[in-house]
Amino acid sequence: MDVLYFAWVRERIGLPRERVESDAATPRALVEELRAREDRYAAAFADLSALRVAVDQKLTDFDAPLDGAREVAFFPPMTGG
Amino acid sequence: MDVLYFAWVRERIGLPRERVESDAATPRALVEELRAREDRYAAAFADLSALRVAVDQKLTDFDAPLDGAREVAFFPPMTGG
Amino acid sequence: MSAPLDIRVQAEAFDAGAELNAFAARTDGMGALVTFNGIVRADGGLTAMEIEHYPGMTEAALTEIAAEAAQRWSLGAVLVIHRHGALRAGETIMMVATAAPHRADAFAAADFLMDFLKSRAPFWKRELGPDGASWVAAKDSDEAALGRW
Amino acid sequence: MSAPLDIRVQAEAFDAGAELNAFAARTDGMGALVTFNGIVRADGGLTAMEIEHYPGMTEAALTEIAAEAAQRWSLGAVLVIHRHGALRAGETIMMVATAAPHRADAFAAADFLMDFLKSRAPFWKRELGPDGASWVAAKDSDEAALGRW
Repeated sequence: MDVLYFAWVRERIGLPRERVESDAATPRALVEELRAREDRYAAAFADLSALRVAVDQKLTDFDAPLDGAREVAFFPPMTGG
Repeated sequence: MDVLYFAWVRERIGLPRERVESDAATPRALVEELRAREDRYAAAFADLSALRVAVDQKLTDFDAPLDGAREVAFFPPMTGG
Repeated sequence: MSAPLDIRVQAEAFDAGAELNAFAARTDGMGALVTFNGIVRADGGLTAMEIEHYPGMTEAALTEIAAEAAQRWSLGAVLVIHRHGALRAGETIMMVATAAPHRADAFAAADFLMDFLKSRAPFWKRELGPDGASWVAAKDSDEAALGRW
Repeated sequence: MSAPLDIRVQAEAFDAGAELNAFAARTDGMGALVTFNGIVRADGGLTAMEIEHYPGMTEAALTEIAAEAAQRWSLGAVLVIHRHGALRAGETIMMVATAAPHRADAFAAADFLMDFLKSRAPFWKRELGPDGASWVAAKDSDEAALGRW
């Protein structure tokens, strides 16, 4: 699947998007896999309460099913307007 | 004092403003004097609950003191905006 | 904060877009800007409108309402333009604009201005339709709206 | 009523006044028109702003929010324009406009749009000031505002 990062999550991880091969069942499980990779992921995902997640461009929660998802995005709370 | 009429009050009475010599203590008393004059006044002032009054360009009520007032205006509820 | 109040009562048509841009330019530094525009509705065969007002009292009432808004909320500026005389369907009757550092203040102040302007500023509308002219009746809901504040 | 929704996400600056006039012209017959304009504030030495967004999801989220507003209130039309990229102090970030037969609907819908746009549309602001750049933190009050609806 494609994993996207925005705002300071993008900055901490150091890239805006990457291809990830994963069988993670939920965004939370995907985060655990990413955290285990490198310090920069651990730093970006240190506090999930400070983050939001979208699956296939729909805002959802960290325990939503990832079954068949093509695109998962992690980002801080939004500040539009 | 000057007595002003607006909207359908003006139309029923047939003039926008007139000079009235009166010692009426309140707008209500002034209305009684005007009503006694002619049918057109009686028609315009038939239902005071449908009317509003301003004394010296300040919205007030029919029992407010008229002491020293230079200008009294009668009109229907306002419909601006 | 003593917000500048710009109050205009006029027969002439005005360009609402140009007024919005001018208002935004002179309230530089305010993050939130709300406008309300009242337009002559074209429904029910309405072809035109005439607005009567009470010269002198109108300006005083609008200024008082705007000053009250500026006291209740933290505003950078307030604009009120209201026309009188003859208007055609589709023409802009009036415009209110509020500028504030925070959007909640700008929204509340504009909403408040409209509620009070509607029932406390001396304007009277007469509609001209296919069956002739008739004075617009005040709505109970407009009077009731004042109770919100 | 199925109100037309005009949703635009763009890097280019836009003329808020011209948009207001164009919106008013195409919602002929609606008596009430409310706009909100968000402007880059010039306070705290802020000199510029950068807005990041999530292409694709942004448009979908804004359309969903606007459609929800059009379902809750009787509206004639909804306009949302939101910029991304680099903006200078004083520039217009975004604009919302609602047209309705009645002013209460136009006000409520614009207020609703702003609350949801603020916390549910994928935009992130970064402010550039004298001490460098920093991401704008979401306010608890913005999340809490959603509870009003």
